[in-house]
Amino acid sequence: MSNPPPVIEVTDLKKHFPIRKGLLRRLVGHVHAVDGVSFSIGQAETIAVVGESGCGKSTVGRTILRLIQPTAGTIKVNGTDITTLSRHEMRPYRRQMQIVFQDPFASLNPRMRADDIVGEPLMVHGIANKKERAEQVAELFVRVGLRPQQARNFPHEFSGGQRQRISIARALALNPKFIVADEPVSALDVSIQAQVLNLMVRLQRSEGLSYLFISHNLAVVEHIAHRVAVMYLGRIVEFADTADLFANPQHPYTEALLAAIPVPDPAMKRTRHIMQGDVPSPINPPLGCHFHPRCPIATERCRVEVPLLKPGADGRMVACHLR
Amino acid sequence: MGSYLIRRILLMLLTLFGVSVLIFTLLRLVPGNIADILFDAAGMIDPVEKQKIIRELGLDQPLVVQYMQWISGLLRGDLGFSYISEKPTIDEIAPRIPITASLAAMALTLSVITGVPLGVISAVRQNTKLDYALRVFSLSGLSLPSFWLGLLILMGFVHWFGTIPIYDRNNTPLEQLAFMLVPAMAVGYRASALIMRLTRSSMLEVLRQDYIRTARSKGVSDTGVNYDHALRNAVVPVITIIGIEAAFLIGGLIVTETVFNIPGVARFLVEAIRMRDYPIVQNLVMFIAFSVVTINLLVDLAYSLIDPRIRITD
Amino acid sequence: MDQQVNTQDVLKVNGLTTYFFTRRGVVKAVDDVSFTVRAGETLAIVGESGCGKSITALSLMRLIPSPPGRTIAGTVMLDGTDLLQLSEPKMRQMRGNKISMIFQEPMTALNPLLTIGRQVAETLILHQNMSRQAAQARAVEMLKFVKIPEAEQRAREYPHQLSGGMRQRAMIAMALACNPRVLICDEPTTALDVTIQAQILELIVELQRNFGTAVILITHDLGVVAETAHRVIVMYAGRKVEEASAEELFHRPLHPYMNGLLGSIPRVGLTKRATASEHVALQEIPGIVPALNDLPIGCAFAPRCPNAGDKCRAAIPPFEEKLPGHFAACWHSDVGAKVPT
Amino acid sequence: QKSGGTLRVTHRDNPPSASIHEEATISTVMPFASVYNNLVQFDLSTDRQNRLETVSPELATAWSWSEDGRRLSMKLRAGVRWHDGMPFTSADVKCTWEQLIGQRDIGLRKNPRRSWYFNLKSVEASGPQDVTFILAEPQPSFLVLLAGGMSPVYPCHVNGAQMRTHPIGTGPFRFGELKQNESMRVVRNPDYWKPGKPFLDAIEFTIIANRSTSVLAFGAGKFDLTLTGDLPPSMVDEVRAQAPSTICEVQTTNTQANLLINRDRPPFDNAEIRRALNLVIDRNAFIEIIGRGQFLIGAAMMPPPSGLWGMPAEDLASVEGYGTDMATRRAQAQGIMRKLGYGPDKPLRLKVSTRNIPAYRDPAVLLIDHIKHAYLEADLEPIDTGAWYVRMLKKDYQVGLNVQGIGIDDPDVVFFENFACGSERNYTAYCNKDMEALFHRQSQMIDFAARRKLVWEIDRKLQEDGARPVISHQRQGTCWWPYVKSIRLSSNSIYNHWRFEDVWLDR
Amino acid sequence: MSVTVPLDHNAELRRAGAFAHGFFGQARFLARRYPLGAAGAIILIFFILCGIFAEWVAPMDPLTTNAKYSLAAPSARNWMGADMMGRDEFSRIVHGARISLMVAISATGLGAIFGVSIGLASGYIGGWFDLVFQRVVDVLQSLPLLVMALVITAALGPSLENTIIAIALPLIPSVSRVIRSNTLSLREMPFVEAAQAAGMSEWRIAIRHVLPNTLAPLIVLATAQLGSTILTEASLSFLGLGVPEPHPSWGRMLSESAAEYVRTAPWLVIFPGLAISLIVFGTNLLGDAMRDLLDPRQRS
Ligand SMILES: Nc1ncnc2c1ncn2[C@@H]1O[C@H](COP(=O)(O)OP(=O)(O)OP(=O)(O)O)[C@@H](O)[C@H]1O
Ligand SMILES: Nc1ncnc2c1ncn2[C@@H]1O[C@H](COP(=O)(O)OP(=O)(O)OP(=O)(O)O)[C@@H](O)[C@H]1O
Ligand SMILES: [Mg+2]
Ligand SMILES: [Mg+2]
Repeated sequence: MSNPPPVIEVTDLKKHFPIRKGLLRRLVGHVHAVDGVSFSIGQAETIAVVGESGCGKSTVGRTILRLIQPTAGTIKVNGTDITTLSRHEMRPYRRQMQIVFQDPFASLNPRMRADDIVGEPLMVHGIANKKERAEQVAELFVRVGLRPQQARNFPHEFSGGQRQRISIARALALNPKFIVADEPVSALDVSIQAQVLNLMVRLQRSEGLSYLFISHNLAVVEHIAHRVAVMYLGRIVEFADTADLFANPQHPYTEALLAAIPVPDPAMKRTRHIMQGDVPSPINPPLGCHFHPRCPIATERCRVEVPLLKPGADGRMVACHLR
Repeated sequence: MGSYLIRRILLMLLTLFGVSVLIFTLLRLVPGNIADILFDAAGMIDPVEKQKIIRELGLDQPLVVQYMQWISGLLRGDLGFSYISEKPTIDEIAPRIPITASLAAMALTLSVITGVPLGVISAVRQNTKLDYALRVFSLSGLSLPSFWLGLLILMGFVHWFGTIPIYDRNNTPLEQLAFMLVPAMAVGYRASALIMRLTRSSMLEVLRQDYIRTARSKGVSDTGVNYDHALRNAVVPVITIIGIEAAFLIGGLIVTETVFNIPGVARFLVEAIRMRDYPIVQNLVMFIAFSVVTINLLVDLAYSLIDPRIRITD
Repeated sequence: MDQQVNTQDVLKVNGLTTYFFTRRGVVKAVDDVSFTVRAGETLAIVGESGCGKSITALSLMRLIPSPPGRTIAGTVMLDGTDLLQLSEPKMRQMRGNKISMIFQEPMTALNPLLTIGRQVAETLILHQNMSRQAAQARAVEMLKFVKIPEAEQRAREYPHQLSGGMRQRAMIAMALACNPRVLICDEPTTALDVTIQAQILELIVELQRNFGTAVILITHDLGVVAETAHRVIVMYAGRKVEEASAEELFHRPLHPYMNGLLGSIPRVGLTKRATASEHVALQEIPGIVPALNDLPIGCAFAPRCPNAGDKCRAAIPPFEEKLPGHFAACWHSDVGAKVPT
Repeated sequence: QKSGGTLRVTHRDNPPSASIHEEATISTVMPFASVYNNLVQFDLSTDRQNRLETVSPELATAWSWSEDGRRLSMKLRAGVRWHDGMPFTSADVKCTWEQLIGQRDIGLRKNPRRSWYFNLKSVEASGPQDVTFILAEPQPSFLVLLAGGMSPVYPCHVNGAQMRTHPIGTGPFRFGELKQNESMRVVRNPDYWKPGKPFLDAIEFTIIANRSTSVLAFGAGKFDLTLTGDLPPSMVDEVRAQAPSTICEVQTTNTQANLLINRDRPPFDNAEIRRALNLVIDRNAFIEIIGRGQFLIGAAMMPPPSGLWGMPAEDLASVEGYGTDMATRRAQAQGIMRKLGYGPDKPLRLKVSTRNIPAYRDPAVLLIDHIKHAYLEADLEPIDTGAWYVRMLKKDYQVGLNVQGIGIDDPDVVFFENFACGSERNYTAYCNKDMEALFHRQSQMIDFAARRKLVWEIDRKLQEDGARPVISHQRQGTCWWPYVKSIRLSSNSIYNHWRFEDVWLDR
Repeated sequence: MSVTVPLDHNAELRRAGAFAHGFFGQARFLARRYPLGAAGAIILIFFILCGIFAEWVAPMDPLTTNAKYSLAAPSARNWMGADMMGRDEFSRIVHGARISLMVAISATGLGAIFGVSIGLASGYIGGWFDLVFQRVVDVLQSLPLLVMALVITAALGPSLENTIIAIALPLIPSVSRVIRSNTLSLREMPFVEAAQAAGMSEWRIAIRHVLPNTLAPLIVLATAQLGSTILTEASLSFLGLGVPEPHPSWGRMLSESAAEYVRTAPWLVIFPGLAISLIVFGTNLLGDAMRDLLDPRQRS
């Protein structure tokens, strides 16, 4: 991954949402949704982002796509900085990056037909005429495992898994190099989930796609990701190869997270160490290490000093004073 | 809370400023002016006299100056003089306000005490005969033009009692109240219907909520579910409608005061518009707008009392 | 009756059938479902979304929205009383008292305008004839019981002031306030974060141990099932297709649906791959769940089943004991009975 | 006769002010006439028709004309006091009429009857009780003008603004209060110079804008008397149906519906089209529909027998457009229009403008329907009251339908107000020097019969000129309950008898 | 609720509308499901047909006066009597349907078009545009609708077009408020974000993705407004503004001049009032059903 520039490179990305209150929309504070995140994604690589609800996973994805404007940091696509490109300048890059959302119901316009949904990106980018477009759409349908006969149906006539396939087909329409998959299977049934995951893996192999795979399902993450970033309150606390992370978590939060996953095998029933307490609010995150109020091994230092994400043994990155 | 109020009040002032500009401009767009109307009654026009009057009333000044004069007067509490009666505007408006206000209050009270319970009953008995009957009743209230309803009521009075209620300032307060009841019902019917409809749909909406199912799963009786759990939640949106309806009522009162010949501000406003009596119209409109925004503020405050989710802090 | 309690079944459901009569036809949401729960036991109901798990639970509580729903057959014996035959007021005395329920969405399942304390106390007032003060005090105790910190303070707060985990705890406090015989948990953790989910599950297990309550746990997370359930029933398209103890089921699923399900879930630590970049494809169950208003004639799973034959497409397989204590409804259960690897 | 009680009267709208000299509407005259006195007034006890012969003393006890008929000297009543206690003198009379002819400004804003006094040169006060009107030419009708209800004497020491809002007079009632759009009230003047009068304690006028409400209220006994001349014949029927015992009189109100035709602008600069328009109007339909058969057909002057000066019916019938045979008239009109190139398929489109109140709108609607027969397709343009007179004055209309009130049934009033060059109320700006000479001639004639003949002639010429075609003379009703005694109405005016000093309640 | 005899499935299904097929089948089912709404639709369709085919339905010309039939009582010739001018009341009411509906539909349509444009722009552009617009809406909403309409007609002068404008203008804020809040929530929808991710212009997103999804609430709102527009027109006409003579507007027919015949010619008061009430009643019934049908939150 050294020679060609990474498909996506994010450096010190920050996104602080202003909180406005009242009728005069006065600024009363910020949600520190993403608070200094750096990573890169290589060709045909899947990076997973895991973490609890509200820790900023989706925000990272959206910011990379410039669907929301980052507060600070840079985003590079194939080595080009796109952080400050105008809407117009963004257009060519839009074709390289796409997104698939969690909610298969809300992510398709209920008033458009499936083929229009899939074909629309082609149209707005002026790719192909009407006839070619129809062909391409049909091909996309086949590629994601949908029957082209259903092309004229409305989204509500599809099942959740099929809808997710339409979403993927739409994302693939522009032949992107990189897809942000924001919890693409969380809303799906287990039996359907496998279909979608397999499809994603297949596509990655055949098209060399890179994924930013956002999820809170660690099992799925382990299955699909090459590397995993564990986020907590807007920061990456641990970043490692999947196998390493699952085999030997370094950060206490990662440990707790892994411990909390129920394993679908009664034979493996174990006494778990369950982390207590709630996730703090990202509006006023705890000082120092964000995790210290819930951390079983926190020390005085954790309360005051922000631990940096530093490379540890075997190239893993951990943000903990103690590990 | 304090600073919230201050901000709300600032916003109210902004709105009122907008209203003042709007009404001032609209009125100046109206063809014809007070001088012509004054002459009209005499059926003659004397250009020299007309100029004199226009000058006397300051209507020859540039509009901006006129506007500034009005607003600065308003801020000093000086509402100017009616063009028609030449009496201070305040003396013309002030005595009429209690009449309209009490009529509106009465109509609103009537509509709330009928609308809310009927709405609840209609929702609880959804799709029964009773529900259909109540819905037809409420939709009728929204469909009958209030002036027609007023006329029919008057016809009924003549037919059955051989008399009609006439507003008389010399009545005792009790008689006055009794008199007001009829027009209050005529306008209140519409408001009642609206409130009932809203209560019904709000109630139905609430009854579908998960927490209602939770209550049922605890073994709460239907009555408990309906009145203890649902109604409380259902009235929240109804309160807004009461605020909005208060503004609407003034519209209804214009025709009702005309039909029942009640010397309130609503009818007075129409007369004043007709007569281009700008000082009256402008100040009265400002008063109405002021009442409406104040009511809205009160509604919002009431909201926060009823619904703990709405916090009025900082 | 009292002696039966500990040794015998608390809740016996037999032939429960609930249909929805809709514009699209009869939705057979729950079709001839039978099961038993013993005191102190956790029975899990698993199955795909829309297969009738919640409706089964609501049928037990007699809270089916009607119209369009109707429970048209079956018995629900709670300590020897058929709930389905009770008058509505009698049934009300059961709800929240002998049988209570926790719902999926802790965000919406609490009345936003009432304090937590009051909502917990309400159950006590309704069923235990407590005075308001006594109930309030007991409610605070219950909140402490479910490990809500600063319970006195929280009792006076409104639902929106609590986090999701706290709310679910409050729900549990409410459901357990009268020490019911049966507690139905309808996906109690799905809406929660993993770490919180673990806390809640642990809490339920712990309370069950203390109270000896029979728990019906509805979920589609097989991990949760594996960690908490004693026995499991698997539902598919409104019908029960398999029932066994948890160990048995995970070890030797007999129904091809369950078999496929186990094969299709990625598991932490079990994913095998040659290199970091090479995935082993998950086992897929092709197709989708049939619509409940338009079920195939035979086995509902037949269209997706790799083993399906003509018989499967012609007749609904009987639900029978294939191995000791292991029931399934499949014409080919011998084929399905291989351990997934 | 009994004293005491409050007379309750219905009223239709807000009087523009309480100052009679500044207004020309019954809305002001009826409620406030009782506050004032005139110099002279019409006596109704001998004759229901207001005319020179019935003029009788009020504040002037006696009067005499000079030899040349150019000086009218009057002896004023002594010991009369204004309501504020000031004595009434000849200075007040001088003041009032000097204001009316523009020689003095006591703060009146409007002077609608300026044209009445075209002939008054000055007023002399030779002593506190002696006053002389000096005229340019002899004018027998001058006394008639002074006797009208719209000629009260104003106090010289009170300014216009007060007269509009809180008038001071010498009359039997004092101003009580005026609540805009609500009510007016006058109360007994205990120091009235006519001993023993008035009988009533107070009179209260309640404004009820909706006429049906007001009729219902009157019929229900909430009121004793209706605003005079306010009830159209249809409403009188209504009252009679509701309360058969009430007394209702329908009288000529001295208001006429007439057409303002803009002869300076196409298409009505063409005299032929004006003729066609005049021919096709079915005056009888107006009488029948709007007047419920009670309105009168006439020319500019009020027709007999109510009126004194109107043409006899047979004379009138010979004026073009007054013939009874509608079919022929329509054929004639269609012939004219065809010749000009119009027809059923090519109608002439135009606008009929009128004031946006029912009394104007109803006849206008009828008019539009009638003129369709002459291929004139008209739209109605209702003009807001505030803009109506200005539009007329600017001649910004094609055809206007106007309803015009005339204060006194007298040719001087009618001719000089409406047809004299430069008069403010001459909306059509009709200006014919020859006719104007005739107006002056009739005004100076002492002999009644000869004068009336000349008036008829003038009237016929005005109609034939199409100066302002008259459609109908209105008659409207006044109703009161039988226990209201001594209400007397004249046959040719609604304005002149509202002193209320003789009225009493028999309850 | 307790288990009883086996159910007759077909009867239950028929009740639920399972056998409603085709347009008429569906219509029949909807009519049975929403009997009040169906009644409303029938009333409204009836009046619309009256308005469209007024020339054929009405036995007489509504403008032709006739002294002979002035204030004629209902009879074989004049089914609903005749007004003072001798014009046939029934014919006038039939033609009045056209005027009333024209005013109501155009005003609602106009209000909806502007309301939607402004609401969409405000919700979509946000920022200062939204802020300014919100304040303008505050201003417009702090005055009663009728007062606004009165001042506007007074300013513009009475005519058919001006009446429409005067009624449409005060409608704009309420429409745009609904559309705005809808737009705001739609803007957050993933499918809008997906469109943005595909590089679509904001314009296209607003028109293709947001607008069509605001249609349902708009239809609900517009049907609900239709009735109140008719009433506003009637009130304006009653107060002497509004649609001018000789157009047979119901409100004006009821207004001052007709109101004078409460006793002698009550049919002049009763029939136009009935017509107004009935048509507004119809639109309200329909509006309610529309809301039930289109607004999923209201569905039971
Ligand atoms: N547009 C926004 N305005 C303000 N705050 C926002 C906005 N979008 C997200 N946030 C806040 O930013 C934080 C991070 O949100 P984000 O959606 O990235 O979390 P997430 O990790 O994806 O959570 P989940 O697992 O629930 O999807 C949250 O606290 C959220 O409330
Ligand atoms: N009110 C209703 N009207 C019609 N059908 C209904 C209704 N409620 C539920 N159903 C149907 O009943 C079936 C069973 O629903 P249920 O809620 O029991 O599913 P579930 O197994 O709990 O699914 P999930 O895992 O999504 O909660 C579904 O197919 C659903 O479509
Ligand atoms: Mg997210
Ligand atoms: Mg469920």
